[in-house]
Amino acid sequence: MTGTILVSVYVFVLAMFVGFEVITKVPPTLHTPLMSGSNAISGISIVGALVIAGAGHGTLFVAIGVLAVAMATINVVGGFLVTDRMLQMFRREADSTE
Amino acid sequence: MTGTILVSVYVFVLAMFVGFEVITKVPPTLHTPLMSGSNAISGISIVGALVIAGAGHGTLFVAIGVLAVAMATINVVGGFLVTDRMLQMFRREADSTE
Amino acid sequence: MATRTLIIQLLYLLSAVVFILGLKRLSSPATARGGNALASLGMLLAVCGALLEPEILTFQWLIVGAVVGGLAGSLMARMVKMTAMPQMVGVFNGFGGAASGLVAAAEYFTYLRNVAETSVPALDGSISIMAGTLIGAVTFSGSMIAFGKLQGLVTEKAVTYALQKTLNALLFTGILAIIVYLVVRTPDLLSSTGGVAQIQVLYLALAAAALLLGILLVIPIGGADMPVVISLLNSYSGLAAAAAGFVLSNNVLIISGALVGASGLILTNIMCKAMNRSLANVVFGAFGQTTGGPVAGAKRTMADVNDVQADDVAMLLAYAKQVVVVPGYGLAVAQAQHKLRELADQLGKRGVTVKYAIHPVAGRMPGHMNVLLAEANVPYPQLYEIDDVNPDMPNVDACLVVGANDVVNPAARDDPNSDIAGMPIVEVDRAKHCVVMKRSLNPGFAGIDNELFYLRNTMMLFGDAADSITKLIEEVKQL
Amino acid sequence: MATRTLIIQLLYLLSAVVFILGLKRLSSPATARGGNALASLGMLLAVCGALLEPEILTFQWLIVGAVVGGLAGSLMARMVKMTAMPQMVGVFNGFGGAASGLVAAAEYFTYLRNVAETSVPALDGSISIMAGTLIGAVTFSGSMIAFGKLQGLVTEKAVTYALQKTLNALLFTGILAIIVYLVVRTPDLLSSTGGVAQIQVLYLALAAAALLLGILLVIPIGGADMPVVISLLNSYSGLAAAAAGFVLSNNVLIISGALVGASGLILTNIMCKAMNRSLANVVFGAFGQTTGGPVAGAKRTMADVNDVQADDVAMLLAYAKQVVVVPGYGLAVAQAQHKLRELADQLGKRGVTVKYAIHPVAGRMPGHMNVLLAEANVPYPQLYEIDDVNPDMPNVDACLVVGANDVVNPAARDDPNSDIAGMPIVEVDRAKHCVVMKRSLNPGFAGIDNELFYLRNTMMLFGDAADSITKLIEEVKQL
Ligand SMILES: NC(=O)c1ccc[n+]([C@@H]2O[C@H](COP(=O)([O-])OP(=O)(O)OC[C@H]3O[C@@H](n4cnc5c(N)ncnc54)[C@H](OP(=O)(O)O)[C@@H]3O)[C@@H](O)[C@H]2O)c1
Ligand SMILES: NC(=O)c1ccc[n+]([C@@H]2O[C@H](COP(=O)([O-])OP(=O)(O)OC[C@H]3O[C@@H](n4cnc5c(N)ncnc54)[C@H](OP(=O)(O)O)[C@@H]3O)[C@@H](O)[C@H]2O)c1
Repeated sequence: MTGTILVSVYVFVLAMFVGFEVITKVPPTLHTPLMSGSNAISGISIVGALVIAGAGHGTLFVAIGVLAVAMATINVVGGFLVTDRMLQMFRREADSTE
Repeated sequence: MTGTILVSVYVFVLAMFVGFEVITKVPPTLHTPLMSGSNAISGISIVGALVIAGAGHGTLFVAIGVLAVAMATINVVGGFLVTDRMLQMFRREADSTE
Repeated sequence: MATRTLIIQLLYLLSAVVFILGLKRLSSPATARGGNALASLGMLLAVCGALLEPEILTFQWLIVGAVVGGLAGSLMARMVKMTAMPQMVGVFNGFGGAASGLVAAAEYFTYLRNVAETSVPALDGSISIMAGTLIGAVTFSGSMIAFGKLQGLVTEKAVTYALQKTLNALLFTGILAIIVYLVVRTPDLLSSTGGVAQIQVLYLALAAAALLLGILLVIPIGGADMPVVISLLNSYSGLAAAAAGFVLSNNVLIISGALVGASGLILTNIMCKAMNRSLANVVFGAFGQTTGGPVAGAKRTMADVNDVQADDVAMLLAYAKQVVVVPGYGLAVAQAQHKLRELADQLGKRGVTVKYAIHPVAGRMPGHMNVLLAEANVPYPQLYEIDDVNPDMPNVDACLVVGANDVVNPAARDDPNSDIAGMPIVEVDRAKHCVVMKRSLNPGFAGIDNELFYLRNTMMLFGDAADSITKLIEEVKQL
Repeated sequence: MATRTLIIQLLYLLSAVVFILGLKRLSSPATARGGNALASLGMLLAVCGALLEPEILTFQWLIVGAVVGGLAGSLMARMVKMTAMPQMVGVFNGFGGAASGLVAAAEYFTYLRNVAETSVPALDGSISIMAGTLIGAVTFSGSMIAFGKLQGLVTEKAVTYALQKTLNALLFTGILAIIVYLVVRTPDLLSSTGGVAQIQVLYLALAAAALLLGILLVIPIGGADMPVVISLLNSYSGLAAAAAGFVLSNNVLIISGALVGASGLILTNIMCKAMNRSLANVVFGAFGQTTGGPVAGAKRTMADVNDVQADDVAMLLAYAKQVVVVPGYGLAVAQAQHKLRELADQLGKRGVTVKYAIHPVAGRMPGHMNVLLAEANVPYPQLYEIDDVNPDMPNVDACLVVGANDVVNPAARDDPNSDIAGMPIVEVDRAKHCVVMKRSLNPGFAGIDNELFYLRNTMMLFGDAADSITKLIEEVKQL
């Protein structure tokens, strides 16, 4: 257990570094899309939620699971769509200047 | 075993990302120091070497270990010193302009 | 290791990599959309991985959840107006945090349930669970309050009361106490009769307390600071996901959680810098609890302002050499970005150089104005940062302030006691002339009065920005 | 898990973090030295972690190794001349690779030895071992050859022979065959009598073949390309360390290995771009196997050049408005950087604006010239990139080419058949006057003749750069 936790820490720390390096390169223009985009990514907990909802450990768990899945999905789907809606504008912009 | 290898892969991939992000930020001026500096870091295998040399699994292993330790140490010590020698100049430079 | 597990792991790894690549592409407007698509692909990969997990026995329920969530999410995304973007992000955020929290909870209950078979988890195992629950719950309730405030469901004012901080501190200590107790005593409790029940009660208490904490933490923060709070909560939701990852020792959760955590922190930081406030000050400062705020001198009235009509302004603009447009939140409210562009084009035709000065915190989210103007296809090169325009303000013939207020408030520069003292501003008051378009003399988001409106070289063009600009276009065409 | 293991792990984690922070600081000259110090601290932490490892029973031997290595390393580092930097890095590199390879080997033998107790390793376990051995060995022998070439112990020419590539390909396939065989058959072999012996033989064969491969891969590469090769080998040594990390499933090895691997690849890439060559072309192109190279037109002699004396040049420089200095490898050989700066100062006193044009691949390593000039305390702002100086070359009164050759060879721009065709150059031939300081008409590293020396507006000032510059300083002082 501790072993895996330690590894998880490594992964976490490295990912944090990657995050900082990558995000700091994002220009202010794109901060709003970045905010909603990364927000969508935080819906990743859907992975855990799906497993719980599917494990069928009884009503309580299914209930929790379904709720979690629903909420995570809202976060994911909504987040990515909203972001795309915003970026669409930029995209058009980019084309029109190209 | 496979589990740990998989995790290692994660760590490796993430570290690669970190590396690319960080290194691409280094200006040409500092490429030579960067080269020798990162080279010194590659002497990290000294960690493995030390363990082997110390485990005392018999002459063969001690021999291999000591050789490995010596070589790795040359890489590490030499690398960092050379880099420092180079950067010293920059440093002085920096001061003189400050 | 079974090939199935291998496939799952590879899918997860791949999705993590794809997330990173997606975020990298977000660094340029040209590639950003592709980056977002890539990120969603990453999510798809992760989901596929999850669906392959052997634990999943029945699909009907998770399909229900996914369908419901999917529909709700896409509806919300389609409906939301650009002005409501911060709230929307807030809501999504809260849901993400909640999901992570629920995952942690479920894990804990599963463990308690088949504690018979399973061995007692190592210390840190349950720690991650507690952390996940705490962060998840705080993110959820906090985001909901933030949403309420921005939507006007909850008062935008900073609600403060005696001993507020003390109360929060106490609550937090209580939460920590429960966590420590649970982590340390669980093993013994399990072996004791009725121990499980006690544990469950305690755990639920923990969750409830965390939810309360989220509310109490956000309630005292003024509406103007909400965007900051939301982006902070955004990073929390990332950390919550990461915590869930620790619980399931699932790397893709950890990685994407960390990525979100990092991005949230960075954005929060940027916003605070742009408002020249420390994060601590934003979170605990109870900034903007007063509606009026200290007004320099006696309360001014309409009588003191130089209230002009569209034709005068049109004249001024049409014959100016250089015009700097300063858009603000009002532009978003009026949805006048397209009209504004049209006006700029008109002026351009007449040989006027039009620049847009984009204040980092103009609007309600970082880059809010950029999004708006991009929507109206305003070419990039015309957008300038504050430092690029302020220096030669004196040579600017006319500044056109469209629904901006705080970001052009000279008090930030001149009045050290002002709420927004030290926040960088677009120094429109230093231009030859300055036209301010807004509907009234009401204060902006910071809720403080603005000296600018009463300056000699300032003209106020009252009315909804959209209408005013339409009029201006007509007038300019006439000339 | 024992607290001891925990401490070790934390030390490793910390060291990894410190390495990254160190590299981050390398991105600015002001913080670079601190960054290097930080990185060495990281190494110290890692070593402490290793020393705590329970496997270590006796310290005497590893102390011996460390002391010997430490002394040797510090001596080499103190002795090396700036001009010999590339070879030095090459040597260190090779040793690093060798160490990683030896670690892998030791692991393999340990496993074979106590195979009785241990279970047969999973497929990938032994794969990492083989990979480590292969990369380590190639890095070692390759680096040694590279060193030899740069040091002149081995011919700098690109040694080519019939079927070269075929041979290498065969050798490589052979190596792969052995690896596959060992990985797949080890289990059975172990249970068969004399199997272990057979395995050991095969493994040693593998190592030998890998060493040979390293030699054969570098031998056919010309001296001018060595720096590229070294930086490529640098990234290999990183990968070797990472492989060792996989073997020991030790994260700090993996992380730092990956960091080095990445940096090596990036630098290699940059150099190739600067020489306008593909990596494949560098590695397999056997570039520079001919000493002379195609000479534009009939072989020119001293008779065709405009050979001048120091006083003429001094005159030209002293009364010029703008002088661009183009340093090259020769400056490093002559160690004339301090004198050069003195000359520049003299000219500066007389109101001449002196710029240094730094070609990305001038010298023998990326940034080589920057290091040299920094050593002579030349202020940053005076250093310019090619693209900054080339545009207004025609307005430059005099270009002073100090020991540079290939980087100012017009053939790269004009002669599509030239070996260096397409490589960006400092277009000194477009300046009003151009003074070239070198000892002869001998070609530079690329081994090709240089039209520049025979142009009408080019003056050749023959002799060692140090001497010539000393003379120039005297003359300028006279004026
Ligand atoms: N961007 C961010 O990331 C961020 C983050 C946190 C906080 N904030 C805060 O948000 C504020 C942004 O400043 P800002 O100047 O952009 O906006 P503001 O200070 O909130 O002022 C907006 C002004 O627009 C006017 N307005 C509203 N609707 C209008 C309409 N339909 N037509 C014309 N005018 C209209 C309002 O005046 P009337 O009511 O009289 O029309 C209001 O005074 C700052 O205080 C900043 O600190 C921003
Ligand atoms: N920088 C890198 O990273 C890198 C990497 C790979 C390859 N390279 C290659 O290295 C070359 C660099 O070009 P470069 O123009 O800097 O150097 P170069 O082309 O090698 O020419 C150096 C010149 O300096 C002269 N020289 C040598 N010793 C001298 C002394 N003591 N005093 C005066 N002159 C002296 C030599 O001519 P005499 O013998 O007549 O004096 C020689 O022609 C390019 O071909 C580049 O592709 C560089």
